Amino acid sequence: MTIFEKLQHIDRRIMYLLLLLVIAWPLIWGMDMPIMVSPAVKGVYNAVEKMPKDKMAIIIVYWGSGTIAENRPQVEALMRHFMMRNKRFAVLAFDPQGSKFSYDSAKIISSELHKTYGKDWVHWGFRPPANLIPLLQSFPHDVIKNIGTDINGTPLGKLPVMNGIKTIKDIGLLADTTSVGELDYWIAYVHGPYRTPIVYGPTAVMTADAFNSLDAGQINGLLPGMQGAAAYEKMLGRKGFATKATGALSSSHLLIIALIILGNIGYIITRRRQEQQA
Amino acid sequence: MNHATLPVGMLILVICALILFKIFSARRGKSLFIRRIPGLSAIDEAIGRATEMGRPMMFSPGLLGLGLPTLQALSILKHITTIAAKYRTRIIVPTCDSVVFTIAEEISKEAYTNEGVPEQFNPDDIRFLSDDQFAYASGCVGILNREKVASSFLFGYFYAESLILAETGHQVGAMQVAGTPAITQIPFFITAADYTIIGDEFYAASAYLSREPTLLGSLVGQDYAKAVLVIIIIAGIICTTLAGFYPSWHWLTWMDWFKPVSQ
Amino acid sequence: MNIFHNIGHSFNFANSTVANTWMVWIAAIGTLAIYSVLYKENPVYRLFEHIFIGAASGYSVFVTWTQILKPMWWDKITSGEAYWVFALVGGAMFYFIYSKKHVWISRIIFGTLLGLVSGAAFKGFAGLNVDRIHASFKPIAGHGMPLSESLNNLVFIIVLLAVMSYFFFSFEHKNRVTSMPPKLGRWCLMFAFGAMFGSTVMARMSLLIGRVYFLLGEWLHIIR
Amino acid sequence: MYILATLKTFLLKWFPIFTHGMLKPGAPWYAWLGGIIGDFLIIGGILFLILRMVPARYRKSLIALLTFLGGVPYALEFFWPASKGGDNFLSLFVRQIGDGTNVLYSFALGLGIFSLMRFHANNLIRKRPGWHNNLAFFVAFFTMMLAGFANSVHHNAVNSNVFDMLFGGIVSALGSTMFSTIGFFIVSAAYRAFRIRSGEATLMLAAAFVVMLGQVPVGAWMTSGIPENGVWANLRLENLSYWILNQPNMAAQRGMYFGIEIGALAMALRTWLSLERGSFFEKEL
Repeated sequence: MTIFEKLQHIDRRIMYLLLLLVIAWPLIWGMDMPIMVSPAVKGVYNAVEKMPKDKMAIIIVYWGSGTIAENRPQVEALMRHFMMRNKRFAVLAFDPQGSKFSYDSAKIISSELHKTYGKDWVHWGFRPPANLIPLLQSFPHDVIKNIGTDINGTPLGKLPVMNGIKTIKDIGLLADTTSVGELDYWIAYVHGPYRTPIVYGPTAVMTADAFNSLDAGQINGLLPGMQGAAAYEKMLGRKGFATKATGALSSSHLLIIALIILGNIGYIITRRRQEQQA
Repeated sequence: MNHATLPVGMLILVICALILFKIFSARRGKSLFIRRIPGLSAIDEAIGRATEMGRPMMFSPGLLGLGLPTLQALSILKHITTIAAKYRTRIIVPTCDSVVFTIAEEISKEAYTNEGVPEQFNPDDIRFLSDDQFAYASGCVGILNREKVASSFLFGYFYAESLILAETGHQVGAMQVAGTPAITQIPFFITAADYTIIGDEFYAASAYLSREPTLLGSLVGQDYAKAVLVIIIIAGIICTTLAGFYPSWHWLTWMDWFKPVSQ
Repeated sequence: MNIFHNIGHSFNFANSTVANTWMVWIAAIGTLAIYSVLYKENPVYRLFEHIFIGAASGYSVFVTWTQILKPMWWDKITSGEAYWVFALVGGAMFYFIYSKKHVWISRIIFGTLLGLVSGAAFKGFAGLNVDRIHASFKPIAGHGMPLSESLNNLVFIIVLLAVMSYFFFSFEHKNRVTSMPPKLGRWCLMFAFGAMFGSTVMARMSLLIGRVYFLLGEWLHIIR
Repeated sequence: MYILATLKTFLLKWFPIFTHGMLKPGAPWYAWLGGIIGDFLIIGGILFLILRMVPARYRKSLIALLTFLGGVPYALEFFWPASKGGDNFLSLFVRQIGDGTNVLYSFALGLGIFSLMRFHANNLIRKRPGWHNNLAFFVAFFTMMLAGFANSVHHNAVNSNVFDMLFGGIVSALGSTMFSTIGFFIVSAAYRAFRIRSGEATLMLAAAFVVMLGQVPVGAWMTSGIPENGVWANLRLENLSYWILNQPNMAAQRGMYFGIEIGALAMALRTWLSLERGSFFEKEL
């Protein structure tokens, strides 16, 4: 078997091992890849910047371990941005795992930036997805009463972070990070009637649909999957997991492309030789 | 759209009428032409291959519960099991829905009974694996590997697991014929399976395989219905273009019949 | 004593950190076991495949009861809507498939379900297609319409019609003229399939990165 | 509406023999269970006796009739014009049928679980090779199920942590692992299939190539020399990829959908009217 024939039949296990390597390498050691900041990501950044300080933001967490690599960096970048600008935020989870992940992330970032739980930020905990629509209908009128307690069971009224937050008018921004795609509900129940700005963090597969909402002005910005989070991290000037993971994303794509090219080189040369022999 | 508006209702009724008309005219014995569909012709070849090799086949009816794509998949299953029973070739059917599982079991039982070998039917070959998407996929991967499957048929509605099933099938060297109405999964079948049935060739399958007049008639009726859609679309394109130049031509508003109603 | 105390501590599931450590370890071993099938089917994969199927099925029994049967059936009966007993009668009819003599009774319920599925198809058809038909009415030209939009619409229309022509089954594509559109349609299809494939890669790689992150970060703490 | 209400009152009054009058909301669960089983046996028994009397030659027609009747409410609800609220007289009824179907379908889960149990029990009892896997199946099944019920019936720290541990460690972790194997498979599938063997394969390759590059920052970087505005900007990889996905790809998908949906409608029509003679069940009843 010539080398060109071999190029056409690379063992899949070698390819799998290569894939693992090109993914693990940037994650562990980092890899500098050019990151482009699209207008959609700038929209998210500007929306956070523009939010008045006397209002509060809500970060929706509707994802679990399956899409953690895509959604968690989005949430972490958002949290970091809010804390850097001394703006208050609350996290509301519709996935039990996502609730835990986002709480852990927030605790780490908050200790890094010397913020206090209950004063600068709050985690409202997990609510079953079945409650989404009743909650959407009720909480705009009285946030503290309808949300009730935070993740630790403390009544919200007792937390200083909730001072002055009564109705949806006191909510300055909604950031929806999701692997489910329930954005339409937030648009219908919150953005539609109350004009609360929304920024959106979907997974990569859902991004194409989301551009429609962006065009229509229903959302102010969009973080397309992991890449969006990486661009956001770039704007914040702090390279986090998404920046590394985007390296992995790029390198894995490049690996596929390289393998396809190799296979075709082998194919073309072998065929040409066969033609010459014949 | 929760309720038919008059034009939409008419459109659907016309489509149904065309299909029914063709079904009944075919039943009266009108002969009908159907072009060749290579993927479907390959089914018999795949069954033959498994028979020659003396190894089993696998048929996955997709991930959907009892729905229209699954009904079509089950009628393809019926064709395949009938031949399999004739040649005494084992066919393993992993399912992920109890109701679909039960119907698949009935179909297989009947196929063996009709061939006069009811004792050959092995209830363990029609399996309910799990209604969890990836538990189902992991079970199928296990079956493909352990049973040394010679031919694998993937017909039905598939989601992301399509590539897991097709690529594993390829790795164990099975000959694969696949078809699904889930358009975004077709590329994965094309890259990993030997023959792929594209788009609504899937719904043409039972007509093509059984050559039953009812089904053939229906297929021809579907062609007429598609022709109606093509005519509507071409007319719509001409009219929107005209409306751009002559806004005062009000009769062009017929296009609004199909305007999305907010609800 | 100390050892026993430590063992006792590591099984102290009242502490969520302990339970979490267990979860990460179980998940990590399971993840490696599932990946091992990429090399070759093996006994470890087989074991975890069975555990997975078992646990997923056990979970689905639990979910079926707590999310469907309890709220939609049991709670309704016990709050006075006793006619829901009929649902149990209907459900029991499924089980007649195991009776040789009365198997036809199970078909009553299958038949009814098939009827429900097909009756709902009209609404399904309208809901999916009417908007699409309307969205396909794209003007080729107009006052002040930029050339790029005209070209885009033209491409859209040609591809749409060519693809539809490919799926006409009862016409033989005999001569050059009639065989052109279906052939073009098939090319368009292949091009679209390539695009779909390419656009899915990123989502799948993200998932894989998530898993690798779990192994290296949450389990081994090599990365954060 | 009036007819439905009357029917409901009638049923409530006469049919559930044990529950009527004897059981009130708030009675203990075992009393309800007894009542339900009693009712079930009586109603089911009567129905069974009636069905047994149906002569064999009418059975097929009866099933065809029920198939048709099963579809009527849905079809009628769709074609009947809606009143102001967007509903018509059947909308509520159809939603109730939806709930009922859900419940009915859930009862069928037992069939699947029974098949699973039978398969694994057979292997286990006969000690076929690999029987310990079948044992693992049973252990996993019952552990997960019991952990779920324990947590929902008696919610405390231990139960909730154990449930989270099992769900997160097994069901969710193995699920996302299995999901992520697609990442590996997509590489080997692309490598093998994307060869310039034929015109079709080359087209597929070209589209995949552009879209793949256009999705990652590297692609954007490769063509970042092209100005961001003007005609040439269309050649920037991210724009090209966006265009491919939104123009030719969308058009091709729509063309396919029209055909598929008409195929599905025809399938529904044939099933509804029982035109497909013996497509599923051929055997004489």
